[in-house]
Parts: sequence; structure tokens; C-alpha cells
Amino acid sequence: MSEWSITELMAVVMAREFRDGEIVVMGAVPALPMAACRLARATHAPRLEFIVGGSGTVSPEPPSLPLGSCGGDLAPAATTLPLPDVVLLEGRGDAFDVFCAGGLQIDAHGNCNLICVGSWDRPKLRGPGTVGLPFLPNTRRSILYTQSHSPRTLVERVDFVSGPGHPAGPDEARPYRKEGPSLVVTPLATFDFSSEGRMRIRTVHPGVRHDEVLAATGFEPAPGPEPGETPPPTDEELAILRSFDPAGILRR
Amino acid sequence: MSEWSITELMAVVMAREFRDGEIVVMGAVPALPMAACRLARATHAPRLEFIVGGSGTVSPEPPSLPLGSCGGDLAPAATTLPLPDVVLLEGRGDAFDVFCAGGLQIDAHGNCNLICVGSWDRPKLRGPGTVGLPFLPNTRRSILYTQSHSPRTLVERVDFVSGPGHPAGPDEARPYRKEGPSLVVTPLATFDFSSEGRMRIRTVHPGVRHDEVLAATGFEPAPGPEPGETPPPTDEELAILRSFDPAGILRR
Amino acid sequence: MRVLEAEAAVAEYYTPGSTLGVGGMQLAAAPMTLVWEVVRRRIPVGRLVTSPSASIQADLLIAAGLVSEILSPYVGFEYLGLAPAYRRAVESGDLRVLEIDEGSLTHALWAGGGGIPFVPAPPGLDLTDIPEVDPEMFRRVTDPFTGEERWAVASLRPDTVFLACAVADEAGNVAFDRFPYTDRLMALAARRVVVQVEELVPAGALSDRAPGATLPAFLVDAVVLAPGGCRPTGFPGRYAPDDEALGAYLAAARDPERLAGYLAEHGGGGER
Amino acid sequence: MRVLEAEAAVAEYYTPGSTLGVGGMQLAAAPMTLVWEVVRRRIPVGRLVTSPSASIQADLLIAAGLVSEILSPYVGFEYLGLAPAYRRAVESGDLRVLEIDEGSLTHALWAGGGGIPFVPAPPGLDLTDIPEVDPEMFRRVTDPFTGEERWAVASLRPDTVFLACAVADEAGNVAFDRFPYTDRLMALAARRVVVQVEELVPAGALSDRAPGATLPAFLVDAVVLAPGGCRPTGFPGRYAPDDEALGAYLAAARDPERLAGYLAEHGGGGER
Repeated sequence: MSEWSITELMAVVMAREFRDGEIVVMGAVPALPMAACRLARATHAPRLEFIVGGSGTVSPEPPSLPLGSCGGDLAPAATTLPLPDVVLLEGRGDAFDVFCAGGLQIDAHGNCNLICVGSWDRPKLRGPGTVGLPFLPNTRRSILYTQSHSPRTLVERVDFVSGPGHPAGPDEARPYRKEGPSLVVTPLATFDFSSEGRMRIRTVHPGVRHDEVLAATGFEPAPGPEPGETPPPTDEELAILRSFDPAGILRR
Repeated sequence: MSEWSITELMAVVMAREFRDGEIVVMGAVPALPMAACRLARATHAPRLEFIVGGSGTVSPEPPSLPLGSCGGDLAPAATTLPLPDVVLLEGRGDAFDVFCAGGLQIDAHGNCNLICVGSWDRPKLRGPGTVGLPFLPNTRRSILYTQSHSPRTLVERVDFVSGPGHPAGPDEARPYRKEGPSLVVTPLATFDFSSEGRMRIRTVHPGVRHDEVLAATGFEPAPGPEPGETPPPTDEELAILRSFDPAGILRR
Repeated sequence: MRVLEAEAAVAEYYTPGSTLGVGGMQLAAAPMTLVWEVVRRRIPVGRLVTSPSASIQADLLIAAGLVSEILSPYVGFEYLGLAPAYRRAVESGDLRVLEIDEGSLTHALWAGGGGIPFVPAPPGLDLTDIPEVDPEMFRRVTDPFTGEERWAVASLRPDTVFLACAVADEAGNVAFDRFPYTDRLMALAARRVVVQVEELVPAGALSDRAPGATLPAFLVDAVVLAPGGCRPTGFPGRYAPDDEALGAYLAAARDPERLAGYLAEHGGGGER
Repeated sequence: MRVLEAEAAVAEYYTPGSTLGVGGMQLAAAPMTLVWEVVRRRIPVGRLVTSPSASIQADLLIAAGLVSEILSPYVGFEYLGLAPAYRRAVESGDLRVLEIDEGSLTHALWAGGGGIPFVPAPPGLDLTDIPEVDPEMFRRVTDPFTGEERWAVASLRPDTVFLACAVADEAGNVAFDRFPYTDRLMALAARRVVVQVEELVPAGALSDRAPGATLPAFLVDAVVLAPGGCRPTGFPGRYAPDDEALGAYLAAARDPERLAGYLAEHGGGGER
């Protein structure tokens, strides 16, 4: 087994989650979800398509993973949508299947927050702003990820809902009856959601202990099946991943 | 003085009416207003621009006047707007200066009707539909024209307002405080509007008698200054006009 | 996206009686191959939605007696005159008209593409008689910022739209060559999109096209190869409208006795 | 349209204290030549409106202490981290934030371009805390077709927008080369448009561009020739973001004591 970085593991986990034919949208800093999409296309999901941030490019295959989401290194792509059309279609509710997103905070119900830590009018930390996260419930489902797994990032309740997750509690209907967040990927573990829409540990990454995950998580995960170990990247997955990441963006 | 057709005269009259720098929009069957715009550009209004119907082409200069408003003979133009943008900007109210339009009926206050003659639910004549005429009050002013000057076309009150003109009567504010219809050009005469927004004869075309105009007009024009004769095309105007009408569309 | 024959594409992606949108502006880019397929198979159209200015793609469906109601800002033949079947059907009361203007239709399609339920009308419409006669598309709304009342137009999502585009690549991306008209917008609003194209090119061949000049394959359900398939309308940059053939249609459509013969003759096989 | 120097274009077409829109997405196509002109002359900006994702074109104006309030879905430096001046100004209460998301901003600009007073929000926004904290941009509206209440976003017309485009021809038409982002839409909504370009070409040279890839001259008030003028952001197809220069800005902006020196050094003359 080759050595791999945590980010490579995260990309592999996300790639396995995509289904063939899905249309995926992603925002800023797209290297990780884009790598996951390309890996999925190269393996089990050849008809998956992905739209990269403000560029509007559809399934671009640049020689190296891009750092940014709007640069010239994303062109040419087979087609490109003008950004206002991407935004429009995000509201339509049946144009896109998966939204890949994250946040300064992600809470136990999969709500995301890119706006602020603390109160909105006098924040302890002002985030960049929510961009397209309010559209999260409009794709069939979403996959959340964060490079920072800590009690400050994974919280019981976000200080500001800027990207809606599952409604709290079993009685409310899920928003628009779509699936909502289906997976959360961190450097320590993966999570899915209970029938009540609360995050629970699905797998723990190789070399990480279950109690480390709990200690780094700012809420009590819902009970669920005994978490297994996240299956590490296969040599084939790693070879494919690195074929479009010659600069090693995912290994930094 | 060369011989000229009535349509050529109409084009010359409209051309003289345009001011330099104006942005003109026109719809279906654009040969006449387009000829007028090109003549204006070639004479006193070099910075005038015009947008041709559904093509969205801006000031195209094809070797021959087009019959239709959406065809390939309108390309290339220096730039082209996608039709949804033209439509959007028509609502903005300050993007375009002059709307060139007509109708099955045009009434004494410059209202246009492209929908129906008779009642709407059981029309005697169903017209094609109103297309963009509701935007007439949104350009700074409009120039109306018709190839048919008869009591059926020029009526006291349109059966259906599909393109708004001046409000009837002196007390109402003019819509959106823009100028509204400023000129009506027919095969017999030109009209402008009284301060109360009622059409009045401005000039009578060469060879046409004043009482012929009145007999062909389905309403009593507002009193005004004694109408003069429409100044006929000069040789220079005619030469320019024919330089982009080698097929003689305006002479049919 | 799949490349299909017209018959299969229409059968698979247009549900009889549902709302059908047809692209093409005036006498350009009418998707006649697909429209003839509907005529040939006598598929009823519940509601026909057109671009801001339709011609034979609407009039032919009406002439064939297939359309129950129409939402269109214009059906006519531009420099060739009025639309005979449309005129007759409306004047006789056989065709229900949802009156709409170009602006409201365009904005309604935009809203349909974005999950936006309605759009307040820009100035102009309020001074016409249009919204009063079409309570299905127009209602009064109160502007929550100013308290003013104004007209709103309902959003629009055709169940299926038929478009004619210049080119498709083998992956199913399509490109518009010159004028996108409102055809591209109609595709964003539609639930299903069937595109007839003049030409198929290899995958990747459209990668130099500008963003607003293409539709990605995931917005297109089926592509039908139909060179010349917009005739008798034209396709900008490829062929002009065939005024003689249009005249032949108009003559037939004006005379109900000749119409059946025209439909039988022209609807018998491949596109005209 | 006129070709002007940056100084004249800004002086003539931006009224101090009015609403300024700045184009460019993330680390691409920020109109820095025009923004530096505002910084250099210390022109106050009443309200700053950005594209859905701004970086240094917003943070620099805030760092210079020129901005009273901001309407923006995102100010940050993407893979380089948060926006230091924006963060500090909001956390200290010095900068008023009109909270908005990408969808609402885009639709508000669309509405501004069309004389449409507001747009009902698509699903999603109603499940966030955003509209509650921004009563200036968001109000509740009753859908006249369903009777349902939902959020509406007010339309938006920046008094002036600054954009960076690839090319202008001598007649003042401009073209976007690769990605129009929301820059093109912002121009439709603006009252005045100033465009800095990488290159000037002869009149007529843009006639082969697709409709959605250009702006006609009559929508552009002034063109400023500024090759390399988006630096330290990139211009797609011409140059990449300069991460080192961006890092130098970020280091200065994080430290108020170093900031004055940075502004003096970089604001002294032509664009960086």
C-alpha cells in the first residue's frame, strides 16, 4: 500500500460516494471535490459531471488540479455555463444532484455557517460570507467536508445558519423533501446522518482512534452502527488521483 | 429630383427624426426602420445605434436590407445582444431612446394594437400578438409607422391596448413622464401630438391632399399649425438609401 | 443525453397532452423535424408555449387541430403576413389564448429556470389591456418594499421543449452558432429538452464556444440529427427561409379544404 | 463611449459616496487599476457592491477606510485565506454589512437591469438566518398565485460599476474572452459602466464574438486601457494570480501599522 495524505483519503472517500450520472456543484477552493469527481469519473461514474465554482466550467480536465475556482487554468472545458445560469439553475431544484460544501462551522444537523462566529452584529470572527450555501437544500443531496475537525468547527448548533442542513428533530419534514446532507468528511472520520437528521460517525480514518474523533467533535454524535475503519485508497485510486495532481496539491 | 417610392419617403422622414447618439429598437419586418437608422447614421447621426428584433444585432450593415428580423443576413454585426438581454433592458427604462413600432390599429392617442379587431374573446380579426409593444412607454419616445393609412387602421380608440401611447386628456400624467409617441408616419402624411397627447397632422406627403388625409383617418386630428408638405427625399438621401438597398426592398 | 431518431425522441420525451415549448424566432430556427413528428403521429398538445415570435412551428400544429391552448406573444409570418390557422382557430373560439407579451414570457421562463414562482412586471404592461384578459398568467402583487400594487407574471416550466440548434457534439453538448434567441433560456426552464441539430461533431469540438452560446449535455435529454430540418424556415448562417415553401404552406393553411392534402403530402415521411 | 485614462474615467463616472459595484470573481479579473484610482484619490464609497465573490478589490477599499457599507456574498482570498481588512472592519463594527447570498445578489442585479422592483427568492434562503438580518434587501411578499408568504429580494442598480474585460474595440464594444462571471450582468444593472481592458483592437474586430460574450458600446461609458491591470489577481487566459504579491498585501492588511506604508508604496503611481 502506497503512502497517502489525509486529503487524498478524503478525495477517495468523496469519490466513492458519487453515483454515476450525477451533476455535482462546488464552490471556492475546488481541488478536493474536483479531484473526487475526476476520480469517480475515471472509475465507477463515467457519466458524472461537475461544475466548478464561478468559472461555470463543466467537468474541466486541466493537467493539474487548480487552486482557485475562477481561473484560466479551468479552461477549456467541453462546455461552460455563464455564472448567472448556474445560480439560476441552483434555484430550480432539479438541475443538480450534489452540492459539495463546507463552513467555518458545521453543526450536528449538517447546517453550515460561513458568516460569523459569535453574534452577527458583533462577531468574534467574521467569515467571508455565504456565497451559494443557501442553495444546499435545492440539490438532491449534499456532501460536506472540512479540513479542520475540532470542537470549534463541528458544533452542536451553528451560530448562524447560512447553509441549511437537516431540520432538528424527527417531526419536521425535511426541507423540500430532498435528502439533505448525506455525508460529512473530515481529516479524522466520516459521518452520515440518523433518521432524525443528526450526525453520526460512519467510519474512522486509519490510524485515528474513536475517542480522538469524539474529543475533536463539539457535539455528541447520534448513536449508530459500530463505526468501521475508512477503507484506505487503493493503489489504483491513488494512481488515478495523482495522474491529475502532478503538483501534489492534495499532498500539501 | 429623382423618383422615389412612398416607403423611401417614409424612411427618409423617420431618418430625419432620429437624433445623434440615440439607441433605437425595432421589431418584425425591420427594413423600413432599419433603412431609416442607416440613413441617419450616414448623415446627421453617426453615433446612432439600432437593435434589430429577435436577432439582437446592434447596428448591422448587411449588403442588402433584410426582409426578416431574425435571419442570418443580419450577422455579423459589431456586437449582438442575446434576446433575453434586449428584453430585460427594455424594462429598465433608460437603456433605449426610441422604439419603432406599428399595429393593426393605431389610435388618436398613439396607442397601438397588435392583438385583435373587435372583442378579445371573439375577435373579428385576430392579430399576431403584441410581442414587445408593452415596452413602448419605457423608451424615451417612440416613432409609430404603418403602411396602411385607412379609417380601419387609424382609429379613435384601439379595440385593445397592446402598446400604450399617450394617456387621453390633459389631466393625467404621461406614463412614467417620458415623451411617449412623438411621430406617426403613414403613406399619406406625418403626425405629431398635441400637448394633450392627441394626434395632429404635421405634414402631408407630396401629391396628397389634406382632405384625402382626413378622409383616410378614422378620427378627427387635433387642431394644430397649418400642415406643410413633407419635404421629399433629397438626391443625396436617396443615393445613400439605395446604396444599402440594392434589391429595392423599399421600392416594392 | 442520447442521439435518437425524431420518432423515438418525441415518443420518449413528450407526454401527449402536456405543455410543449417550441423554439425558433420568426422565420428562423423552427424545430420542424420534431414538430412534423407530432403532426404525423397526431399527438395532442395540451398547451403550446412558443418563443416570443413563432411562425409555422405553431401554426402547423394548430392547423393539424392538435393544440388546446396557446401561450404566445406572436404567431405570424413576419413579412409574409398573418398566421392562417392561428387566426381561424382564435376567431372561431376553437383555441384558447393565454395572452402574453414578449417581456412577461421571457421573464416567466427565466423564473421557471430558477425556482422563482413569479416575477413582478416592469413598467409598460400595466398600461395595456393584456393582464386583465389573462388571469392565469397575471395577478396583482403588493411590492413589500414600497407598498405599491403591480402586475406579476407566473413562472413557466414547459414539460418538454423542442429546439433547433446548430451543432451537437457526441457527448450531447449543443451550440447555437449565431443567435440564441430565447431558445437557450427556454431550455433552462424546461423539464425535458429535445434538440434537433444541423450537424454532429466529435466530443470536445465545442470547447472554444463562449459560455452563453452552448448548453451542456446534462440539460439536454435527446439530440436528433436533422440537417435542413428547420425548413421552410431558415437557419442563420446555413440557409435562408424558403419563401416559396412558406407560401405553399400559407396557401394551404388559408383553405381548410387544401390543408388535409398538404398535411398528408408533407407529413408522410422525413423532414421537409 | 470614450477611451480615457483611469483618473479621468473615475472622476467623470463615479460620484463620491454613491453605490459602486466592482466586478471580478475570487482571484480573477478584479478591476484593480480603477480600484487603485479610488484609493489613491481617497474617494469615499457610500455602498460597495461586489460580485458573488470578491477579494482584494473589496478588501483594499476597506483597508483604505473608504467604504461605509458593503453588500457582498463573499469577501475572501479563496485558497489564501480570509480578507483581513473586511474581517477587522466588520468585527469592530466599523463597516455596515448588508448580508446577502450569491443567488439573491445575482437575481437582484438581473431585476435591476430590467426595471423589475424585486424578485421572490427561490427555495433555500428561507431556511437560513440571512434575510432576518438584512431588512433593507429582504422583505416578506405574498405570492398572488398561491397565497404563500416568502422572501423577496429588492432589485439593485449600482450607480457605477468597474469591470475588467479582455478587449475593447475602438468603437467601445467590449468582450469577455472566457468567463463573463456576473460581471456582464452587473453592467446591465448599472447606471454607469467603466471598463478597464487588457487590449484595444480595431472597430469590427469583435464581430465574431458570441452574443453573451460581449457588451455593446452603448452600455459602456468609458474604457480604460490597462494591460496587466488586474494584478495581483489574474486574468483568465492572460495571467495567473500573483500569489506572492497577494501574500504581500495580506501581510500588510493584517497589520494596521504596515498598511499605511503598503498603500503609500503601491498607490503612488500606475497600476501594480
